Amino acid sequence: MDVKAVDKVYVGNINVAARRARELLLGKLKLGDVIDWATTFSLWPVHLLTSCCGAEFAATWSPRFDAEQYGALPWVAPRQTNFIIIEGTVTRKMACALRITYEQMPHPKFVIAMGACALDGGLFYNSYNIVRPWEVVPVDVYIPGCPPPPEAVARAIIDLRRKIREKKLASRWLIEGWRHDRDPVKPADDVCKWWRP
Amino acid sequence: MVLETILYLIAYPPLWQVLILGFVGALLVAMVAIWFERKAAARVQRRIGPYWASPRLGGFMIIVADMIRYVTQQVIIPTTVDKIAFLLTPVAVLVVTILPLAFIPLSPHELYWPVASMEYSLLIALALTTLPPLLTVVLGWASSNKFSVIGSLRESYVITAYELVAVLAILAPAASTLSFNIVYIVEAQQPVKWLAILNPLAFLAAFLAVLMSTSAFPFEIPESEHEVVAGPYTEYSGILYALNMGGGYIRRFIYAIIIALVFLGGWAPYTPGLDPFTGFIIPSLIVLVKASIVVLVMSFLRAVYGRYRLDQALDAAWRLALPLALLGLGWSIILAYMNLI
Amino acid sequence: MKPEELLELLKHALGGLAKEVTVRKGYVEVLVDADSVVPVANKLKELGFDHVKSVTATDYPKESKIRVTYHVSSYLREDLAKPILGLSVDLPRDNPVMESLTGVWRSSEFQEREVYEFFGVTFRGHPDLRPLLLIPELAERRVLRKDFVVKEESIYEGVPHRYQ
Amino acid sequence: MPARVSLKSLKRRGGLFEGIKSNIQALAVGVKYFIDPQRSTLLYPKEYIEHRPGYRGFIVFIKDKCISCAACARICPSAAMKMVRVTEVDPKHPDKPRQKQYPVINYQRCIFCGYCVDICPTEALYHTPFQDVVYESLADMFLTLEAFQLEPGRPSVSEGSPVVYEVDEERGLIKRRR
Amino acid sequence: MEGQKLQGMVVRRVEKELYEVFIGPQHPGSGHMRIIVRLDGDVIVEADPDIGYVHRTMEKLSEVREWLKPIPLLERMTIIDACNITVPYVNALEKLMDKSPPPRASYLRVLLCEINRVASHLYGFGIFGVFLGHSTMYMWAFGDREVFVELAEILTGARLTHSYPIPGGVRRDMPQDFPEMARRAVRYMRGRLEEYRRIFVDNPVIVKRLEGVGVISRNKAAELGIVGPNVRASGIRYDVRLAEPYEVYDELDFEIPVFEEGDALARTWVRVEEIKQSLSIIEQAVDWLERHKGEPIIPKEDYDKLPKLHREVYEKTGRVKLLPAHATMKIPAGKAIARGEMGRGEIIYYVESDGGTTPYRVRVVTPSARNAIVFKYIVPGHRLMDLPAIYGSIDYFPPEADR
Repeated sequence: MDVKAVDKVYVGNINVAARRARELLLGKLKLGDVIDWATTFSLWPVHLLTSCCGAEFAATWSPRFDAEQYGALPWVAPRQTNFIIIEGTVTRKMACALRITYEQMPHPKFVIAMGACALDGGLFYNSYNIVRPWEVVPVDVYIPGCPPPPEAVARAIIDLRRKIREKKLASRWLIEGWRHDRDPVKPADDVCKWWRP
Repeated sequence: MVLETILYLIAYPPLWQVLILGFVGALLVAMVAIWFERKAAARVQRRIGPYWASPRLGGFMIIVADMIRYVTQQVIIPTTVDKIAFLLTPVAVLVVTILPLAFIPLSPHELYWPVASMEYSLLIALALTTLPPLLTVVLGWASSNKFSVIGSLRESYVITAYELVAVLAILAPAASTLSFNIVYIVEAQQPVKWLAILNPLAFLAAFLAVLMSTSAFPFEIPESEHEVVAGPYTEYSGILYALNMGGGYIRRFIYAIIIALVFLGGWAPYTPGLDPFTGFIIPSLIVLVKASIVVLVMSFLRAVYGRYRLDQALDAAWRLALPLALLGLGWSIILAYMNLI
Repeated sequence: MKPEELLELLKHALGGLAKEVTVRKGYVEVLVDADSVVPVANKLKELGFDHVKSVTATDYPKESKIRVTYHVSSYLREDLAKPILGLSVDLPRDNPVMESLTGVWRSSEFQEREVYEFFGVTFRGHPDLRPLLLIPELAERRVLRKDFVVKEESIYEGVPHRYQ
Repeated sequence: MPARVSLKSLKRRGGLFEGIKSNIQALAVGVKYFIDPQRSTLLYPKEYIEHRPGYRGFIVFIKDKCISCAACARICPSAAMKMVRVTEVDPKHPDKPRQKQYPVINYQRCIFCGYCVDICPTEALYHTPFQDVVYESLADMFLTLEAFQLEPGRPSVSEGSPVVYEVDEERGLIKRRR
Repeated sequence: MEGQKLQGMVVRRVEKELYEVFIGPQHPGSGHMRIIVRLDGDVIVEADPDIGYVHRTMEKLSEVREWLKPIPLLERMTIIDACNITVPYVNALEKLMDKSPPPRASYLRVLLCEINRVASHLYGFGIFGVFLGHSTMYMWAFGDREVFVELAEILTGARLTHSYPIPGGVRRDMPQDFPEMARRAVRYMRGRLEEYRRIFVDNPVIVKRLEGVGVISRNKAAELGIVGPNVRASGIRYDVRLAEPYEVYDELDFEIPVFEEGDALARTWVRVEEIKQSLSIIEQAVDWLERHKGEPIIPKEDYDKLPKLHREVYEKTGRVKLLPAHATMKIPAGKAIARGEMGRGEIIYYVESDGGTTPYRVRVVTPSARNAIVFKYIVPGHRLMDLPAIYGSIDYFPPEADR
C-alpha cells in the first residue's frame, strides 16, 4: 500500500508520490520535451582548460563565431554548468582535475572531446604523460582536428543538441537518474592515484 | 463572513502586488535584465549574443531555456555544508529581496496601492533593501568553501562601505521635500523638477552606491570570478543558484525603481487620473520604464569597465561617494531651505 | 662581443678553473669539474653574466655520464648579451650530484627542478628541490634518460583487423 | 638596417579633469559600438565559411594514382596514416592477384598538417577545404579504404549557404555572401 | 614533515594565521595550472606555482621522431604563436646542415612570424582583459585576432598550426592577392589600437588596477631571468631580434620599445607598441615580397632535385612538395643552439645530433617557462585581486611553459 496512517494523519509514501508526479509531468504532459529543449539551448560549458585547444575554444566564443548565439555561455564554476569541452590533451596531472570537475557538475551533463589529443592522443599518442579522456569521463561528441576550427566546435554543439533532443537525454535523466548509453570509465581512484598516495 | 474574509484576502492589494508584480513581474524583469545585459554586451563587443532559440525575439527564449534548465537540474548538496542554512538562505534571499516592493507605491492612489498614504514608505523600503546582503554573507558561510568565505567577506566589506552612502544619497530627496512619503516626493517633482537634475550630486552618489551594493560593474567584487570563482554562490547548483542569481537582478531592479521614483520623478510629467487605467496602469508603466532604463544603463557599464580592486572600491566609497552623498544631502537641505522644490 | 673575444676573456678570467673552453659556431662552452662549478659560476657572474637561459642535461649512456649545461647570458651588459655561454659539468650517471647554482643565479631555480625530475640529478643546496612538471610516480622513473624508451608505432600497427 | 631601441615612458596621469576625460572617452567608444556594432558574426548553421582552395581540411585519397610507396605513412608525425595490405585482382591478368598496400587514415589522431599530401609523389592525396565534421563514436573516425576515397559529408552544406570573409580596412573582417 | 614525504604535491603544513587557497587547475583565474596561494587577510604572503598540468613531453617525443616531425610537435607548445616557435628549431637544423634559406623564404617566415606576434599579443590582451573583468577587451582582441588568423590561414592553409617552415625554406608561397589584404589588415589594426587605448589601456579602472602593481625592477628582472616584453618593460634593452638578428631581421627597419617603470601598466604598453612595430614589419615584408616576385622559396639545389610533377605543383599553386627523402633525412652530428623572439619572449633550442635520423637531444626553453618564476618572487606582497592582474600582464601561457 502506498498510503499509511501516521497518528491519524494519512501520509502518502513520498517516493511513490514523487515518482507518480514525475511520470505524470514527463509522460502525459510532455514536460520532458520542454526540458530537453531548454537543455539544448542552455549548454553552459565549464571553464576547464585542459590544453592548447583552449585557444580555439576561446575563438569559438569570439565575435566572429560567437557560440553564445546557441545559448552556450562559458561559466566559471562547475556547479552551475552542465557541459564540458575537453580542449585537447589531458595529461595525467590534469586527468584528476577533469574527473573532479566532471563529478562536481550537476546532472544532466554532457561532454565534448575536442581535438585529436582528446581522442587518441593525437601527436602525443605514445607520450608517457597522457591519458585518453574517454577513459576519464564519458564523451558524447568527438571533434577531429588539431586544433579543430571554431566552426567544428559549433557543429559539435549543434550535433550534441540534436542528440539530446533525439535521445531525450535530459528528461530521461530526470526519470531514471542516470544515463545508460555511456561507456564505463575508469574509477576515480585510478585517475587520481597520484593525488592521494 | 468566512467567504468574505477569504475574498478579501485574495483581493487584498498588497498581496497582489507582492505575488503578481513581485514574483511574476520580478521574474520577468530579471529575465529581461539578463537578456539585455547579454545582448547589450554582445552589441558593444561586435557579436550577436543569444540568438538561435528564437531569432525574431532576439534570442530571448534562451534566457527562458536557462531558467528551465536551472529549475530542472540536479541540486547538489555537498556533505560539508551547513544543510539548513544552505537550503533555506537562497529562498530567504528571494523573499527578502521582493519584500521592499510591498512598500513602494507605483501610483498615488490608496485604492490601488494601500501603501501610498504611508508616511515612512521610503525609509521602510530602504531599510528592507539592505537586508539581502546580510543573507549573502550567510550563503557564503553556509557553503563552507574557501572561495565562498572570501566572497562573503568581501561582500561584508562592501556592505559597510556602500550602505551609508546609499541611505544618505537616497534620503537626500526626502530632505529636500521634507517628507519620507514616496508619493509626496514624486508629486513634489511634478512636472520636470526632477531631483536628478536639481541635485545631480546625490543622484550620482546614489547611482554609485547602487552599483556597489548590487555588485554591478565596475564594482563586481564579491563574485569576481578570477579570484573567488563565483564568490558566495560557488557551491550552489540548480534551482538554488537560480534563486540567488534572480535575487541579485531583482534587487538591482528594486533599487532602480526607488531611484526612478525619488530622483527621476516617478510618473512625473504625467498626472494620474482616478480610474484603474489612468490612475494605476499608466503611472506604474512609466515608473517601470524609467527603472528599466536605469537598469539598462547599469548593465551597459559591464561592457565598458573592468572591475576595481577591493581596496580601491572601498576607497572610492569612503573618499568619493560618501563626500558626494554628504554634499548632495547638504544641497538638498539648501533646496528645501530656499523653497526651490 | 665576438665569441673569439669572449673566449680570450674567459681564458683570462677563469685561469685554471676550467677544464676546457671551446668555441664552435658562435657558441662558447666551458667545461668544468663538478667541484669547481660554484667558483666558476661566481667568476662568470662577476664578469656580468647575470641570468641563466637554460639548464640542459643530456644523457650519454655509452660514456656513462650526464652532462649538465647552464646556458648563461647577460641582460645588464649589452655586449655580453650577444653570445650564449654554456657552462657544462659532467656527472657520473649512477649518482649524479652537484652543487646548486641557485645561490649564484636565482633564475636557474625552476630549471634545476626540471633537471632533477627528468634526469635525477640532485642539486645540493637547492632551496626547494621537488618535481616541477611530473607527478611523483613518473618523476621517479627519470623519463628523459635514454633508458626510458618511448616506442613509436610502425606504419602497419594499429589498423583494425577488418580493414585488411 | 638593424633594429634599434626606443626608450619610452608612461604618460603621467592624474587630476580630476584627466579622470573625467578618460571615463568619457571609454564610455563614448562603448556607445559608438552599441549604436553601430559593425559585426560580422557567422550565423553558423545558416551560413558556413567557404574556405580558400589551399585550406588544409579533411584528406581524400585517390586510389588510382597511388603507387604504394608508403611515404605518407612514414612522414605522418602522429602515426595517423597507416598502410593496409590488400590483395588486388588486375582485370587484365585475373590469374595473378597482386599484394598492394594503400593508406588509410585515423582521424582520431590526424592533425591536418598536410605533410602526407605534400610528400605524395603522385598527388594521390588532396585536402578538402573544410573541417567542420564531428563524430559520435570513435570507431567511425578510423576510415576504411573505401571511406577514405570519398569526401566526408559536410552537414553545413545542406543546412546553409556559403559565405566568404574578406579583410576590410574599416571594419576588419566582413562577411560576404556568395 | 608530511610535505617531503609527498614530494610537496598537495599537503603542506600551513601556519595558523595563513589561509591557503588553491587557484586552479579548474579556476577561471588560473588557466592550465595551479597556484597555491597563502593569504594573510587579503595579502598574499606566499605563492607557489604548481605547473605541469599541460606537460606533454615534447623533449622526449622529439628524440624518437624523425627530424621533420618535431616541427608540428613543438608547434603545439604555443599554437597561437606557431611560426615563431618553429623558426628557431628550423634555424638550429639549418645550422647543423649548413644550409640557408633563400631570402624570399626568409621574408615569408618573418611575415608569418610577425602576423603571429600580433595575434599572440592580441590573445594576451584578450586574456588580460577578461582577467580584469573587462569582457569587451576579450571580445575585441579575439575578434581582431581573427583578422590575422585569417591572413595566416590564407598564407599557410591552417588557422593556427601552420607547420610552415621546413629546413631550407617554407612550404608555400604567398597568394597573389595577399599583399593588398595584409595592408588593409595593417591599416585596420592601427585604427583599432586607438580604440583599445580608449576603452582599455587608458580606462581609469584598468589604469588603477595596473599602475604600480607587480613592479619588477631592472636588477630584479635580470636576477630572475624573465624574458620578452616583461623584461623590456623593466628597462632592459634585450630582444633577440636586436642581439642576434636571425632570418632577415637585420634588413628591416623597426624599433624595440623599452619602458622603465616595470609595472603591469608598462608591460601592457610594451605590447601595444610592439603590435605597432609588428604591423610596420608586416608592411615592409609584404612590400619586399611584392618587389621580388618569382624568387625561389627553397634553395636552388633542392629545387633542382624536384621531379617534374613537383615543379608543376609548385608553379601552379605555390605549394612546395616534400621529397620522400625528407622522411628519412639524416643530419650531421653536432650541437647547435638557436634562439628566437616569440610574442612572449625569447625561446631557446639546444639541438644535438648524433648523425642519425632522429635528434639525440632537443632542449627547448620557452619564454613562459622562464616567466613562471615571477609567481614565486613577485606576487607575494600583493593583494589577492592583484594576482590576475600580474598573471595577465606577464602574459603567461601554461602549455608553453610545460612543454
